[in-house]
Amino acid sequence: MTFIAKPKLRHPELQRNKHGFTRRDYEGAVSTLCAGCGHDSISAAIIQACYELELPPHRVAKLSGIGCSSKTPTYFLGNAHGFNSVHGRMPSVLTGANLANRDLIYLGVSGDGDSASIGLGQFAHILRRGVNMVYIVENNGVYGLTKGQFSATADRGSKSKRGVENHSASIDLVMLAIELGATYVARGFSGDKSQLVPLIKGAISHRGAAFIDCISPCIAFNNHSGSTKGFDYVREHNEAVNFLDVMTPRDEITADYAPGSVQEIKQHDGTVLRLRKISEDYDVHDRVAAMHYLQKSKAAGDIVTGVLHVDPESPDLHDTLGTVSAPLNSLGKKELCPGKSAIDKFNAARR
Amino acid sequence: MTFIAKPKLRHPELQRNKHGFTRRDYEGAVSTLCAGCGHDSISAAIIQACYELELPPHRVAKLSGIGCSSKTPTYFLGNAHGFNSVHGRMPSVLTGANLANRDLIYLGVSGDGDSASIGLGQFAHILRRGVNMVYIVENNGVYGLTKGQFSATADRGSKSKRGVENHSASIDLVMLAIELGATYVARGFSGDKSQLVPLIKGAISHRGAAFIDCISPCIAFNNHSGSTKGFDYVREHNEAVNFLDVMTPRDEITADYAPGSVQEIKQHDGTVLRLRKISEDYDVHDRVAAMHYLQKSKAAGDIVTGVLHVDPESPDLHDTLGTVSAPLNSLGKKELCPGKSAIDKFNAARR
Amino acid sequence: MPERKINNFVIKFANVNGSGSASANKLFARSILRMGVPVSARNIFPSNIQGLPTWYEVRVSEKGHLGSRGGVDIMVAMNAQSWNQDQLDIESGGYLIYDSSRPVPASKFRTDITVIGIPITDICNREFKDPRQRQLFRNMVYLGALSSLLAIDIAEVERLIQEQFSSKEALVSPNVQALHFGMDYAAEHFDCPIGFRVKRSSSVGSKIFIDGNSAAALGCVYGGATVAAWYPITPSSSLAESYEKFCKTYRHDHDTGRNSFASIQAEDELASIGMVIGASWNGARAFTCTSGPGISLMQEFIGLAYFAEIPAVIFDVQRGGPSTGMPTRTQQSDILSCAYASHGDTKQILLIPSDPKECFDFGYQAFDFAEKFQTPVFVMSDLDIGMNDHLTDPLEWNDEITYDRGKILSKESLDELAQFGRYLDVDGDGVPYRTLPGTHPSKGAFFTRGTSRDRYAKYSESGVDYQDNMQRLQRKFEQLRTQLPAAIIEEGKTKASIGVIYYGSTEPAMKEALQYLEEDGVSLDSMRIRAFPFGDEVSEFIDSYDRVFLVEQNRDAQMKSLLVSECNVDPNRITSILHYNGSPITARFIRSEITQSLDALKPSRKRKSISQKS
Amino acid sequence: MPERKINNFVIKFANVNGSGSASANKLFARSILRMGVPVSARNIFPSNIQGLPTWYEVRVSEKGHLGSRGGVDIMVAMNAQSWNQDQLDIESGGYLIYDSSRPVPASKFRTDITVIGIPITDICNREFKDPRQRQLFRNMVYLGALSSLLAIDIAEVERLIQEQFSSKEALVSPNVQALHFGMDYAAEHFDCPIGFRVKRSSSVGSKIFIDGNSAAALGCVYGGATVAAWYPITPSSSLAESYEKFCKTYRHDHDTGRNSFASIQAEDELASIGMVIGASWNGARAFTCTSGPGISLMQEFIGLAYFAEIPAVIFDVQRGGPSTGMPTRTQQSDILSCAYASHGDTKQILLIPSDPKECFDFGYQAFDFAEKFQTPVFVMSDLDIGMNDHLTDPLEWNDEITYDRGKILSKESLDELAQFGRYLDVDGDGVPYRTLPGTHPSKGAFFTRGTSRDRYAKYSESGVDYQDNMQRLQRKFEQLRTQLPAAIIEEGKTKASIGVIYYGSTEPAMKEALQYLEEDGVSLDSMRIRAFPFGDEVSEFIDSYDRVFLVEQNRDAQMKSLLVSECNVDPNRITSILHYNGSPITARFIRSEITQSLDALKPSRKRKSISQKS
Ligand SMILES: Cc1ncc(C[n+]2csc(CCOP(=O)(O)OP(=O)(O)O)c2C)c(N)n1
Ligand SMILES: Cc1ncc(C[n+]2csc(CCOP(=O)(O)OP(=O)(O)O)c2C)c(N)n1
Ligand code: SF4
Ligand code: SF4
Ligand SMILES: [Mg+2]
Ligand SMILES: [Mg+2]
Repeated sequence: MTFIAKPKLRHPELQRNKHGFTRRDYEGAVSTLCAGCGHDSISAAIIQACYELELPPHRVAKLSGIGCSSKTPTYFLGNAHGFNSVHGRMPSVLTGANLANRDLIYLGVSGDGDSASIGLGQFAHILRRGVNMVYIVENNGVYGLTKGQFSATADRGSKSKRGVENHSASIDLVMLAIELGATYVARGFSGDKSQLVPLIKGAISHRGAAFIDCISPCIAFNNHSGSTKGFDYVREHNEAVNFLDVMTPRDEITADYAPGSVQEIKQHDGTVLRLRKISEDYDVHDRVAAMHYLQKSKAAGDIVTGVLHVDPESPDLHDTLGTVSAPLNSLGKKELCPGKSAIDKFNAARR
Repeated sequence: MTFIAKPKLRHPELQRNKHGFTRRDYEGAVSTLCAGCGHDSISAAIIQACYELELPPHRVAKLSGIGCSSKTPTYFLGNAHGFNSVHGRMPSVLTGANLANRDLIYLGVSGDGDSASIGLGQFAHILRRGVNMVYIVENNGVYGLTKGQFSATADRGSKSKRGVENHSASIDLVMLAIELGATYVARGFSGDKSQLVPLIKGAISHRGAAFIDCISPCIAFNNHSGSTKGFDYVREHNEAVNFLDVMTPRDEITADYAPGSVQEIKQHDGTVLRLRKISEDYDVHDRVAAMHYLQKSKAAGDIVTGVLHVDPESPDLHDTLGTVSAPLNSLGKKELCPGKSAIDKFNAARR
Repeated sequence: MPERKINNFVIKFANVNGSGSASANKLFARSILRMGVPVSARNIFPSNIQGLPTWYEVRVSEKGHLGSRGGVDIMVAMNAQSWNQDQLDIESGGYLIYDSSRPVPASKFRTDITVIGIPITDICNREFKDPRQRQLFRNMVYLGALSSLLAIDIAEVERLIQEQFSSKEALVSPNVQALHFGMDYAAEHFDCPIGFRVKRSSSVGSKIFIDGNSAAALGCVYGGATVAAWYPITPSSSLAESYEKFCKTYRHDHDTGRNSFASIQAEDELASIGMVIGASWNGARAFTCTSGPGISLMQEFIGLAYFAEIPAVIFDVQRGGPSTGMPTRTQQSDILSCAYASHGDTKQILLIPSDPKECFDFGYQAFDFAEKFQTPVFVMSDLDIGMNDHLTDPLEWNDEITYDRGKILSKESLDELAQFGRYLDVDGDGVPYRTLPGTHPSKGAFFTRGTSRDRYAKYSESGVDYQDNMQRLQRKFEQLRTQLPAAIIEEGKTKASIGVIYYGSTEPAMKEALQYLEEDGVSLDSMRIRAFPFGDEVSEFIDSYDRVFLVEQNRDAQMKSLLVSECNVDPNRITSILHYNGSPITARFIRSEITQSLDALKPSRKRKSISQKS
Repeated sequence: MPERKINNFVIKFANVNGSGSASANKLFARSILRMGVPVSARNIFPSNIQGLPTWYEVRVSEKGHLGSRGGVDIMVAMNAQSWNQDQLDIESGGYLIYDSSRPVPASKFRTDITVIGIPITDICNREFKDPRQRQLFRNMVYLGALSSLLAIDIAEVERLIQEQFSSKEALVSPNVQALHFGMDYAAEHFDCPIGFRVKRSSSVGSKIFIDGNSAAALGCVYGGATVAAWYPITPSSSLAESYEKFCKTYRHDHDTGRNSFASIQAEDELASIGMVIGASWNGARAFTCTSGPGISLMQEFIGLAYFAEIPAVIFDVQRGGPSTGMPTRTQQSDILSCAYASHGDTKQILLIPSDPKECFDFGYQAFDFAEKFQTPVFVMSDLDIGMNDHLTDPLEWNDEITYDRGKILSKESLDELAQFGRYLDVDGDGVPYRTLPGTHPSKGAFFTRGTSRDRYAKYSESGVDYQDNMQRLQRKFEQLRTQLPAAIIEEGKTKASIGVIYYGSTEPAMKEALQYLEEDGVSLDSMRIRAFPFGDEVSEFIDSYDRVFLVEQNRDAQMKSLLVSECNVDPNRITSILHYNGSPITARFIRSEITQSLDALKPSRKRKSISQKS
């Protein structure tokens, strides 16, 4: 944590994007996390992604649960409304918010304790409902804020800072997300911003339930040897399956690639995800094959990163509910209330 | 429901097993479920399995949540203690019970609403902890007791009795169970008792977290055309991958099979699971391959049944906790209380 | 024949659940209503789907006494399982109507009642081929027989059948046929009508016959609720299901095929209240409905909504507690767990309707209160009101009514504002201003949280900030209590020195009891509490009497606890009348308890648990 | 120099959290204890891991006043972030001790205090190479300086360092070195000792220095708890962690490597209470520990345990509510949500310890009560007791103590029994007999459920069965209340007409306040409540005084609510003294509130929310 406030003055030459915002407009309050915490890098990546996509910051709603990770929405997009809800229950709050106004961009931030332990049920159900959002788990394998207990994503056999071994099977959120029906699933690493920023951009441009499992080492409690979520360990075992470029409709598409080495996925909003393959036999479209690949790699000890599954065509929750295109929160008595004549008929039918 | 009580008199020739129990000793109260409900067949299969294994009925503890399915423990093993807990929370109660006395046999019965909706988190965590038990979900794709709402295992696209279509992704409990680390996973069908009884016997003889997803049609609310959990539909799409014989240590092993067509798995207690393969390329040991097979079959619309995964060697929760071999609930003050001398030392160290 | 048997009796149908009797029984009740005679009907059903005993009790009351009366005059005993007990329940001089197809030895019948056998099964087997029809039409046969026996106008029944099957025309004539088989058999074999009977009247007036859950659901539609999130639980599921049904009528655009509502069956109650909070935070009117176990599960989230000041509407259709308790029985036992829901210092708004009409009214008003005061609002219904059809005043709506969205700042007002502080008490009423996400590019954004914070919604661990906020919340509740529905006070015929307080579904029984007591020479003034926190009229009422009774349908006198601790009332001045066996309270019970108590009660200072009556 | 500065002052350390100051500060407190002088120490920490301000407040009090005093005599200001406020907090005439390595202009210092600069960073940079050491030993340097300034016997500090690093011998000498650098610097540059100072005494006696959570955890070990299921939450996690630590010492068989305990970090609070219920149902003694949010989440399960009569021990280490509230601050605000936990008519046992000693006592006794009465038992600790080290009487254990497992039938007793009925009131005390799973091949099995049932545990929807059961539960609670720890009543020096009631962590502040009030000429009798439901002594106490104060650390006077509704006390006779800003209540506050109130209070009948003081 740096407690000296950033200078308030804007650099006159800070570049402005089409909405007139500079990069600073995407920032938030000063972080109070530990210096070097992986979570801060994710906040920076979110800022970068939103800036590059030129989103109007106030059209984003940031929601989270409880934990160090869940504190981070205060540290980016200061002009967006935020909601630090209760432990493990961000998904339901986000679902409700999304129902009320389908026109905002929903960004859910959570931790591995928040999502894989107390919140596992809500995690599962928001994905299977296809809520249009980006759901990021800042995954450090421990409970940071309560001082370093194992979380459910800690690998079996990994050791705590005090040397205690974890015996329970670990929960692999990426596998669950694909199994449960998430339509954009990726894994990133807070230590690799160049990979992470496009993953977030891709998630934002996706319509439907987008999930990113972002390994994010906890400097204070889970960065020792014996941990499988520390910087060194993750760097060593990181196996990226592809590299993502996100091209919005107005980007010019220039680069030329050898046939087969690139997969292009057109998203609902016209954005194109261009995946440069690193692993030849990985196909993000084929859910079954992707899961198989992930399982094999996991068994071999690799941490697979990149875009892991995309289905750009699935309906989102509003589609399946058939809600009107205007946000529900914009409707007034005129649109909603059947009025006196209807009630008279209603009464008549009940005599 | 048949409200005429069964005759109380015992047939003099009823066979007795080694503990002196007849089949009737494994029965329970008269069922109050709808006539023809799949759940009643599962109760019958449980009775049969326990009888065949010659378990002392009172050494079983039956636990459940809330729902028609969760009522069934009243209808079998009348001499065993039962616990109808609260909705979706049977797993934690069972875990606690298991911790208190490792020597009983724990049988958890639940429904798809109970386990896949409100109870999904507890379902996941009891499996990953490796609690030694049999966990049966009586899966009918609906909430029976509250009158026919979709549950989270209802398939996407399937139709309710009133014709409404389900839009959310369905939760596949078998896939989740394997993914989460259950060490015995099977799927049965209440309409096929000859398959189900050995599946239950295998589960009971397994040490560790054994899970059975048992499709169990709801006559009242989910047996119409358009349902994918009705008797006809399941019969049509049922694809068994193997047939199980459970041989306890005292059974003589006789039959002879062509090499490769049979897989024998020795369980911790000496029981042998003999799997006669129906699908050649299904290997219950290979977790990753099994999941892949299941996913492919599911995508093809098949309902795969049989023993789907077994790992007979995994430690159970008591192993990982290193608890003493005597049940914790049998320890008294002598074993548990450090006594006065220890407290005097304790005080001294805090001055 | 004594006049008191005309339009004044209780008939009970003993059936097997899942056998299709419900709709025939409802036809019975409605046909009497169509004759202008008030009825109340109560379904007594097991927590089971098929095969167990279920009862439908209809009270016919020219005087409009609509509470449960207790006792049965005519038992239609269609269930062998409950036969013995059913026969015992008949009051002396009453009637037993049964299916005489299988002979029953005379010794099996009580001798102080009249026994009427109709060979229902035989008739059906003779007249119908299809086994399902043989089963279903048994209900129509006894309905036909009853019209003869009780002098119900068969034309009314036929009309109702026609209306009911308007979309399945083919079903009308076999139903009517079955009806006539029963009617004719009874007319031929018995002296019709019997003692108890129905006589056309005009006492129903413009009243309608509706269950509280439907009425509440319509209230949600009228109140502009666009988001419903719920989890099935008896007795509240039908509220959510009715909301969906009404929305399909009133909120579905047939041209575009689009809906101006969203109803989500959540994965559990924690998720449903979470969704409601998320939607309300984002400016939609949202509600959930549940019962006791759900209320327990929602506690953490309710505390968040109280503390972060987010509107939320929660219908608690109360059932018998604690725990899973008696899921199909009625009680008023969630008062404390709602009023003080969640850990820490909290206080919640309760609205307590007494009938379906008020379920509708409080249903739509709840959204105004929730948004105006930015806090959860509970509508405390119960199984008796919610799941039974009641004769109630017609629902009223006035097109002048507008939605009071409370203090929400628009983009324009934000533009004009020098500085926005989410938790500033600008107006001195404790109610701060809020903004909705996405409103303004640079002003009004804030962070909502369940932790302590300063007036600008910035995280703060300062005790001063915390206390400042907690005191503002206290001020908010202090001022809002006078804006909630006031208690309704009614005076007895003569100047009374005794008051009686009651609430919710106790109303019809209470009103009837007051009338009896008046007849006994005991005049009481009464007050029906309709909301918590209490308005001033509540403590003023208590102050005005030497002795006050408080009638509740729970064991622990929960409303009394609230009253004594919130109104600084001496608990010794309040005598509890407690009914909590799961059946609706009756006028008989209240009358007898009050009478006994007046005889015996002296002001004393005994422990509550001893002095309470049950 | 006034005598009152010797062994009588408050020193506060302002640090950055995560900087390793905690152990140095604790050494400071313990070295004074070793000199025989009572201290109390309180950690004021943020809900954060590293970089934010944290304080450690030590009160040195020869007289043994161990409550928070308020005000600071000596501030050790090691944190630039909080520098300004820290300096403001010093009482006039006090001292500021700071790191003078970076020059601070004289204008930045208050003039009514003494400023002592120690170039701590410079010393460390000069003396140590390793950057981590340079950082860590800063704390030892100021500790050394303080020993000179306050006349603390350096030998005591050194001994403590030696004991602390007994297993890491290499660390001893650099720590001692750093200590001496500070000591020498201060001795050379300042007139030592300063006004406030420590003088060897014998006031500590046999007392020990321990936090409530450790003591409670040891209570669980002594009480025979074999199953712990918990979920991390401040301020309760250290209770579970201590239990595990103690079990590794006392319950681990070094030969077999096996443990006679099982501690599970559950996936959430619903699971932890579920595991406790499952384990207790199956005959193990089991507990969980949590704080407010966990209590809210456990409500449904607690109702099950109440209704199905399953023992369960729950430690609620209370923190500031509502919602996530002030997670690192103290409060007594879960009283109502525990006492009436869950929907429906419920009532729960609360044990309310006031210090670590009682955490230990109630810790082990809770298991007896839970098993004897077959119901949940809450131990209502709080952050102040639980997480701070307190000087407390030595823990006591008597080897004659046996575990009271309550009415559990063995196989032998079942053999003799004609008929077992799980919910039969055989002894007339409302407490039924239970059996454990697996006990007997043919007798004693029953079905545990949260639904209504008959006396033989058979499912029943009969109102009679239900009511019978609910009344038995009521009897059980009526009789058990006299068996819980009785309130402790102490009389003032002169016959008092005023009583004061308090509970829990308020004790040290209350005792000190009583002494001051006595000095002011106001003699009060006091009662410390230790359990709910209340024994007869509680209402008798209230009856005996013209006026009664009730001191609580919450906004809504929650204990008063309990008292008035459970003891039928006129609320107007009780004046609430409420402190709820998250810091521990002080004697100063209580004294001033009582004094003001006695001046102003007239018996009135105002609404509680207005008449309450804060
Ligand atoms: C109901 C509830 N239980 C427990 C807590 C305490 N708590 C706060 S944060 C946290 C764990 C957070 O872990 P994780 O989500 O992994 O976040 P991290 O701090 O590691 O980023 C817990 C258990 C709480 N706030 N609420
Ligand atoms: C907390 C809570 N919420 C809701 C209910 C109501 N409820 C009872 S059973 C049930 C669903 C049961 O469905 P399932 O588990 O699939 O069992 P089935 O009846 O289909 O066998 C629900 C929602 C409850 N008892 N408790
Ligand atoms: S404790 Fe861990 S997760 Fe929390 S801020 Fe520090 S490094 Fe990050
Ligand atoms: S409702 Fe369905 S699940 Fe329940 S008993 Fe009837 S058939 Fe079985
Ligand atoms: Mg984490
Ligand atoms: Mg089901």
